Order: sequence, then structure tokens, then C-alpha cells
Amino acid sequence: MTSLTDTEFIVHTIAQTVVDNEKYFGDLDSVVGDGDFGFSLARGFEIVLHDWDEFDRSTVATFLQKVGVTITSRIGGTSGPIWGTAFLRAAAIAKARGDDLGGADLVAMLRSAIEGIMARGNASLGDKTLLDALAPMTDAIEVGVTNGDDGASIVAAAASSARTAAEATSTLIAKRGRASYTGERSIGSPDAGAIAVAVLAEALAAQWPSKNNSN
Amino acid sequence: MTSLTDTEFIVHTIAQTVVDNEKYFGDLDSVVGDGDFGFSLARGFEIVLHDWDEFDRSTVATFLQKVGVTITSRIGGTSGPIWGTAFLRAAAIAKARGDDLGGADLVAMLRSAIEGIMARGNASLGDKTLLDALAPMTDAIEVGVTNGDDGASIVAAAASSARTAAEATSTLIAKRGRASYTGERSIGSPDAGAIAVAVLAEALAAQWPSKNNSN
Amino acid sequence: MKKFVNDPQQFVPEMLKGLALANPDTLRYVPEYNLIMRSSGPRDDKVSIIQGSGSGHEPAHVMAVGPGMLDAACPGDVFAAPPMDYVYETTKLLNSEKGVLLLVNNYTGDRMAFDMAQEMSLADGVNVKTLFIDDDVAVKDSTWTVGRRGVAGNFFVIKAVGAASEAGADLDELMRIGEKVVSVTRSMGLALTACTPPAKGSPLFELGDDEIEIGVGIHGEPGRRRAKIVPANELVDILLEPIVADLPYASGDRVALMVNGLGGTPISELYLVYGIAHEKLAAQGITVARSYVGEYCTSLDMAGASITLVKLDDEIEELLAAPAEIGTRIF
Amino acid sequence: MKKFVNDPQQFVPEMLKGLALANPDTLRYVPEYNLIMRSSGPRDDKVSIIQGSGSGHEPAHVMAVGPGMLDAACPGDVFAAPPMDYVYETTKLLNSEKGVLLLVNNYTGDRMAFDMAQEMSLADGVNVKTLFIDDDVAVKDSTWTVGRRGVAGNFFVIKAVGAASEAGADLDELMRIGEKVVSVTRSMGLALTACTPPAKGSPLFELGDDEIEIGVGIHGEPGRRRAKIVPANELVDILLEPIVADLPYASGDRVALMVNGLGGTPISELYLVYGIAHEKLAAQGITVARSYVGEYCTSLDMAGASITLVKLDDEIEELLAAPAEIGTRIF
Ligand SMILES: Nc1ncnc2c1ncn2[C@@H]1O[C@H](COP(=O)(O)OP(=O)(O)O)[C@@H](O)[C@H]1O
Ligand SMILES: Nc1ncnc2c1ncn2[C@@H]1O[C@H](COP(=O)(O)OP(=O)(O)O)[C@@H](O)[C@H]1O
Ligand SMILES: [Mg+2]
Ligand SMILES: [Mg+2]
Ligand SMILES: [Mg+2]
Ligand SMILES: [Mg+2]
Repeated sequence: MTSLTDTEFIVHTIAQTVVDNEKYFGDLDSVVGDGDFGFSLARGFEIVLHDWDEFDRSTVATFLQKVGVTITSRIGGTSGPIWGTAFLRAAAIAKARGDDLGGADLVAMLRSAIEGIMARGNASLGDKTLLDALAPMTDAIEVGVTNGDDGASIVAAAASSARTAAEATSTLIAKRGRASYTGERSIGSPDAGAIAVAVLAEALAAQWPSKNNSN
Repeated sequence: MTSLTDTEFIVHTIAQTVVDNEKYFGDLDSVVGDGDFGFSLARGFEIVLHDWDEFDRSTVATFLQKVGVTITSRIGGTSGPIWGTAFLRAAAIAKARGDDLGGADLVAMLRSAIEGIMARGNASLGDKTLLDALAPMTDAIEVGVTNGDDGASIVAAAASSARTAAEATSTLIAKRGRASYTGERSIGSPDAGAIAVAVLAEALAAQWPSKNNSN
Repeated sequence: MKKFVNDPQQFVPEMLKGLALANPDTLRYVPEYNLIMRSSGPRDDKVSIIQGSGSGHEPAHVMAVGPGMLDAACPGDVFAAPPMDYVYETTKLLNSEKGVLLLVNNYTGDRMAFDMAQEMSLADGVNVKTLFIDDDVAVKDSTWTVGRRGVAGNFFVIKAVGAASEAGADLDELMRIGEKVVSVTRSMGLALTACTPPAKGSPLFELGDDEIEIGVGIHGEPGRRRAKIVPANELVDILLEPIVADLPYASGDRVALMVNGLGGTPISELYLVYGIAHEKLAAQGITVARSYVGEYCTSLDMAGASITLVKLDDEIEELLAAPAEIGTRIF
Repeated sequence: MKKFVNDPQQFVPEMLKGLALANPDTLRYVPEYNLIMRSSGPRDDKVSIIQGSGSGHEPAHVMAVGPGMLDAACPGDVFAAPPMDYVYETTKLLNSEKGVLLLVNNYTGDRMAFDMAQEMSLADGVNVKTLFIDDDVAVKDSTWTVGRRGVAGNFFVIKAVGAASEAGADLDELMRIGEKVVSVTRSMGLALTACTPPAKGSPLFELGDDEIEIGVGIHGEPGRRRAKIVPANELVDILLEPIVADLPYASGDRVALMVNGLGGTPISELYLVYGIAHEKLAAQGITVARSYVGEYCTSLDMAGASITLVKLDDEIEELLAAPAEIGTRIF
């Protein structure tokens, strides 16, 4: 069990879950958006799965970078730059920290991804974007890491906090992205990106026990 | 009570009934046609009602002619020429027979209208057009006139025979008009024009008792 | 019904008024006869070309008036041939020393109105001829002796006789050209949805969520048969095969290919259909030399499309390529 | 879903292929980057003008490529901005000594893709500038700091910079002209029905039989508010009043008036709307000097329309009147 295997597990689970949820994610984006979120993500992560064996795995950093580049270059809409940036930022942290990555490094990678998304999308917490699930999830992971919890508990806590936070975006008014054009009508339904984060975290939590058999 | 008053009663009742049934006639024409039958007839007979007081009433013939010209010049679609021709043909017979018209003259006027429609529309009996109600109705009138029945019985018989014949067009395949393009799919619903004839005959029968108070 | 409409009875007049306001220098609207004509009026050195038909087919035919196309269009109400008087008055208004050509899609109502108007105009001394257009292969059976309908193929007739008349052709020559174009033009359409006439306010027929009508005309009347929706490749086969078989069009032919939208289908889908049809024809050795993609002859807001083929010879190709200008334009 | 479509994932590529097949002499389709460009390629004596955006807005923008308009269009999938790489590759392919102008409708996804591509192209030494278009007055509140959206008004920006670039204007001059046109252009749209993206297969929102969405953009997203359908006269007020008040347009102004169909509304209704809008403007002393009626920037098969006004000065009017030629055409 190495950091690379864990990274592969995480990325592969994310990719597969995105592909499996194409329709659901699209429906979420239809409520006050334009319905393409599922399609866009799926077209990119489908290529990640397709090219899976060819990604340079010299280090966790090169691996994440290749994934980030694939996403940035093949996903359109807002999601391409946003999700691509997240992976590229995580790769940069991994590169700086070497290949023996622990819980604290994961938190740093997520924090950097969040900052990257904020910069790229000119978005803040509370703007009703995926950040509103990603940040609380990262907080939960950080608490677990600080407490010395085991992996399974940490990922379970991450999933539950992502879910709670994602659902809570229902009460927010969208200030970024296409949903923001509907103004107050964006209140009452959760943000598609935030729910996607929760779904991905839950998939990771569910598959964590079997992760050593995966790929 | 003169032939002119009777003629006025008949034309006015037809005109008013057409206007009142615009939507119904249009719906009938929607089944295998293009839905404009009610609209077309109503736009023409509406003008007949509007210009009612101005029609030249020197003779029954001039009156029917003016009505026929109004219809021909203002109704579009197949119905303008068809219904206009019917009135013009009736006018021509009235002109030939003078102004003291009896039941036999009415039958002659209807026969001539039927021939006119057949010539104009290149249609035969059984082609699933208004002719398939108009001809049996005329037959019924002729029988009543020959028997010396009173006006009320004749018009009642006319209405009932028009209705029966119109409903029976359901079993026919349309060979003329727009409905014919649907081929066998025209079977199963009655012809819009034929039903219109029945509706008009029924209106005349219903209002016959009060005809001396009409206009 | 959800439409941009005020009083449904004023739908056609208000549309024509808008058309004239958008083309103040080139088009004139004559409300008395519901007609659109070139503001320059008839010319004695040119046969006047008039097309009439029911409304609801826009841009046909009121938006096909202009140099190289029609001199006037004389529309009736939605899906209703114009009243005979309007045709007669239009013919008189457009009278030219070289004569008047009436283009008529082959429908009972239209035939009757134009026949009567032609008779009356001839009696007035107008030199007028009528050309009937009947390109729709969906109407198969000649025992329905009303004959085939005229649909989107009329565009090519208008274009060809329009170009020839600008070049000075006389009335007989225009009849020859028009009849030739009609003889090599075939169309077929299908509907994904029914259309809603403004005065009716509801769809003319009901189609299930997965149903299509094959062989529809342009008046919202049902087609020859109903089927389940299939992928675009197969939809193109449904339209193209009967067309190609009918004339027939054969390997070595050069054709014009039109993919015509029926009113509610976006142009993205029409280009997709065009690409498929183009390649299917190429696979049969038929060369598409001219392409037409867009809305030419519609059925109000009906979603659906028709395909039209014209077999080209040098004369027709040259006439189709000649310049023309009409009310609907992009720039 | 009833559409002319095979595999929804191939919807955009198949449409682009059809477009190129219909315009073999003038357009080139480059499947690797999903782009449509003039087959003549970039010219060193002319700034290359590129517009990108999601697909589903046809004829915008892939069908706006041609002399006097765009040099290339770089569409993403339906309603999704193109991936950054595609924009970058398009920019490199269209590189000209005089530079490259990227026209971008102001949406988050589009901004990000074009910003990143511009950065990368600049690093490669391409002289590239980006102009953002944001003409939609429906997006009222500046506290949603994403700003206004770009909608059908982009046609006028393309037309103006397209004409100026053909005449030899340099990149700074084109930026000046483009920004000027943006500054005097305002739009607003409403939907009668929702649209159905091929990949989704069902309408993006549900509207009741008598409901309309006011202030929609061009991506099928809901608008600012829902209302009951009203007669066309009032629908025009709903669109025109916020537009006129926004710039504002005032008595004495000369304007271009566009009535743009959103994809499923027939041109008859658009001309009806045009007539009403023209007269309402005239009543306020605003002269419509140029008219545009038809589909310019759509939202797939959505029934609905938008109105755009451009305040004219001599320079803009001349650029709009200059000749141009594109893939979609009538003849
Ligand atoms: N400016 C932004 N910054 C960060 N995330 C954003 C931003 N705008 C939108 N998002 C996220 O992206 C999701 C929508 O993605 P997508 O459908 O691909 O975008 P669009 O169709 O609007 O271009 C939203 O649900 C939200 O979570
Ligand atoms: N050739 C014809 N001869 C006589 N009557 C006809 C003919 N064609 C149609 N009709 C009658 O006209 C009715 C339809 O009228 P209308 O809707 O005005 O015609 P369309 O819309 O087909 O032009 C039919 O129901 C039928 O009764
Ligand atoms: Mg989206
Ligand atoms: Mg009818
Ligand atoms: Mg009709
Ligand atoms: Mg999108």
C-alpha cells in the first residue's frame, strides 16, 4: 500500500462515479442551470478511464498532473477549468512534498485545490458552488487527521460532512455560475457541483474497505 | 310570408349557425384535414351577417347572388369556391323561375347547387365530401314535396336524413380534398363538410316554428 | 396556445405588416387583398410571377418576393387558399405586357381559386398562365385523383422562373422552364410534432412522445402513417429512399439537395440531416452540386423536416445560381 | 425526445460535418478541435476573428464564419464552453501577423477557457486580444458579479469587427469598434417553451400550458421570472421596455432592431413581433434604420424570441451595411 495506490484508488473511484452519475448530475444542473454538468464531467473522466493505463506514474505528482491536463483539455463548460485546476493544484503540492504522502499532505492538496478553484472561478465560500461542499469536507478530514483517526473513519466523516454541506447549499442564493442569473429562484435547490462532491465522497467512503482489491 | 322571407330565414340561419359553430367545424376538419374549415366559413358568413341589410333584395335571385358573391370573394380554401358556387347556382335557378318559389323550385335549386359543387370540385357522390349529406337531404326534401307534406315536416325530414348521411361518411375513404392524402386513415371519422350540412339542416328544422319572428 | 399573436384573425395581416415594415424600400403590403408585392410594381419588360397559397408556410411565399424571385405573393389565411377575388385583384395589379405567371401548389382549394381568377383575368384581357407544382412523393396513389401536393419543391420553381423572367424570358418559355423543374423535383417530409394554427389554439393532431408522422404535407394534416422515432440515419432513409426511387435519381446525376425545416426544428438538426443525406446520395453515385439547408416552406411551428431533390441540367443549375434578393435575409 | 439525432454525443460533430459538406468551397471542419474555419485559412493582412461558445445556438457561431464575419468558430458541446485546449489550438491555427481577436460571450465557463487559451497563446507569441460581449439586460443585478450575459447582440459585434477587419483595421482598432458596439447593444428574451438538449433527452424545465419564462438566456436555463402568456403586443412591451430604459435609447436615436427566434418559433411570429416593436419604437421617436428578423442566436428548439437594439452612428451603420457571406444562406 503506497500513496500512489491510494491516489489511483481515489481518482479511479471519482472517475467511475462521475461516469455512472452522468444523468443524475445533469438533472441537478437542470434545475436552475443548463443541464450539461453531468455530460461535461462524464466526457472528461471517461477519457481518464480510457487512458488509465497510459498515465505516467513515476510519482503521485506526475500522475495527478496527467489527470489534470486530460480534464482541462477535454472537459468544456465551467467544469473543465474548475476541476482541471483542482487536480493540477493537488499535483503541485504532491510534487513539493515527495511521494510519501500522509493525511496532512492530503489536506494541503485539498486546500490548494480549493484556493485554485476560488482563483479560477473568482468565487468565495457561500456563493453556492462546489466549494461549499469541498471546504467543509476538507475541514472534516483535517480534524480526523489531527485526531489520528484511521483512514476509514476519516473518509466516512468526509462523506458525511460533504453531504450535509451540499444539502445545505439549498438555502443559498447562487452568486457564481449560470445559476446566479436566476437570482432568488436559485434558492430551494442544492448546487449541482456541491452534490457531486458529496456523491464522490460517499462513493470513496463506501469503497474504502475494498480499496486494496480495486483497479 | 313570401319566398324572399323564407330565403332570408334560411340564409340567416345558415350564416348564424356557421358563425356559432366555428370551433366545432374546425375541430372536425382537424381529424384528417387541416383545421381551417370552421375559420374559413365563419369569416365569410360573418360578413354576410354584417352586410345583411345592404344586400339587394329586389328578387330572391339578386339576394342569393349577392350572398354567393360575398362568400366566393371572402372565403378562402376549398370552401369559398364550393359554397359560393352553391349559392350562385341556386340564384341562377331562382332567377329562371321567378319570385314565387315553391318546394319543387327549392329542390331544383339544391340539385343545381349539387351539380355546381361536383363540377367545381371534380367530386362525385361517395367521395366523402359535403355532397354526401347534401344529396340525400335533397332527396328527402323531394319526397316530402312530392307527398305534399307541410314545411315543418319537410325540413325535419331533411335534417334527419342529412344527419344520418353525414354520420355515414365515417365509413368512406376520402377521395377529394385534403383528407384524401391520408388515404385509408380517413376512414373512421365523418367528413367535416357533411357534418356541417347536417348541423345547418338541424338548425333550420329547430328554428322553423319561429321563423316568422326571425331576422 | 403559446404564441406571439394578438387576435388570431389578425395573425396574417399583422405578420405581413411586419414584413413590409422590415423591408420599407423593397416590399409593399396591400391590405385590401392581403398581398405583398415589390414596391417597384410590375414591369412591362418582364413577366410578373405570383405565387399564392394558404399562410403558415413562411418564408413561403410572402417572404420570397424580390428580384430574381416573385413579383408578388397572395396568401390566404392560415392553411386556406386565398379567396378567388384576392387572386383576381392581385393578377390585375401585377398585370404586365409580357404577361402574368401564377404558380400554384396543387391543392383543391388553391386550384379552384386560381382557376377562377385566371378565367376572370383572361376575360379582362390579361395574358395569364398557371403552373401547378406537385413534388410530394408521399401522396402515392393516383386513384386519389386530386394528385400530388406541392410542398417545399416550389422554391426551385420560383427560383428558376424568377431568374429566367429577370433575363427576359416570355410566358411560354417560363411555363416550359417551370414544368421542367417540376418534372425533376421530388420531396417528402415527416413530422416530429403537430402544429398549432393560431385560430385553433391547439395542435392539429396528437403524437405520442415517441411517435412521428411520415409523409406529412405542409398543412398540419396527418401523414400517410405513424411510426416510432428512430435515429437520424434511419429518418433520412425514410425520406430519401422514396424520393430517389420515384423519379428515379440515379448514379451519375447531379442534384440540388434541400433539407427544409417545417418550422420548429432547429437548424443544427437540419445540418445534421443534410450531412447524412449528402453522404447517402454520394454513396449511390449521386453528386450534390447545390445545397439548401434551412426553412423554405414550413407548417407553422411543426417540428420536422422535408427533403427535396432536383435533378440538375446546365439550364436549371444556371438559373438556380443566378442572383436573387428577398425580404428574409440575414444581413 | 424526438429529434434528428443519432448518438447524442456525436450531435455537434455530425452537425459540423453537415455544415462543411453543404459549404465545400468555403468552410473547413477540423474534427480534432471541433472547429469550423474558412477553407482559405488565416490571412496575414487581416486580423483573424474567432468566436467560441457552447453549441446549441446555431446559426451562432459556426454558421457565422465567412468573408465579412468570422474567420473561425470554436464551439464546445451543447451549452458547454469549448475546452481550453481547443480554443488554444484554434488560436494557433488562425494565427495571423495582424493578430487574433477572440470574441467571447460573457459566461464563467467561456471566460475561463478563453482567458487560459489567451495566456497560453500570448506565451507562444501570438498577438491575441479578447473582447467580451454582455448585452442581456435581463441580468439586472450587479451584485451577481458575474455580470451580464452575452446573447443575440453578439451578431452585431461579429458583423462590425468582421467588416472592419476585411477593410484592414488592426487589432486595437477592432477592439475599439467591438467595445463601442457592445456599449450600445442591449437584448432581452423570453421563452414560451423549454428546450431539450440531445444528451439530456427531456426539457430543461417545465412550463405550464399558459406560462412563459421572462428574461431567459440562450442556454435553456430558467429566466428571471415566470408569467402568464399575454397577447403579442404585451410580450413586446415586456421585452422592449427594459431594453429601451437601460441604455437608454431615446427620441431621435437611429437603431438597428433585431427580432431573434430562439429556435422553435416560426418566422411568421417573428415578423409579427417585428412589426409591433418597430411601431412602438417609432411612437417614441426612435427610428429603426436597419432590421433583422430571423434566427441569429438560438437555444436549441426553444420557442421564444429576443429583441436586440443597437444604437447606430455613421461608423456602426456603415459596418453593418458592408457585404458579408456565411454558411447559412437562402440561395
Ligand atoms: N465561478 C465558479 N467558481 C467555482 N465553481 C463554479 C463557478 N461557477 C459554477 N461553478 C460550479 O460549477 C457547476 C456547474 O458546472 P457546469 O455545468 O459545467 O457549468 P456551466 O454549464 O454553467 O458552464 C456549479 O454547480 C458550481 O458548483
Ligand atoms: N373537391 C371537393 N369537392 C367538394 N367538396 C370538397 C372537395 N374537397 C373538399 N371538400 C369539402 O370541403 C371540406 C373542407 O373544406 P376546407 O377545410 O375549407 O378545405 P381545405 O382546407 O382542404 O382547403 C371537406 O370536409 C369536404 O366536405
Ligand atoms: Mg451547466
Ligand atoms: Mg380544411
Ligand atoms: Mg385549408
Ligand atoms: Mg454549460
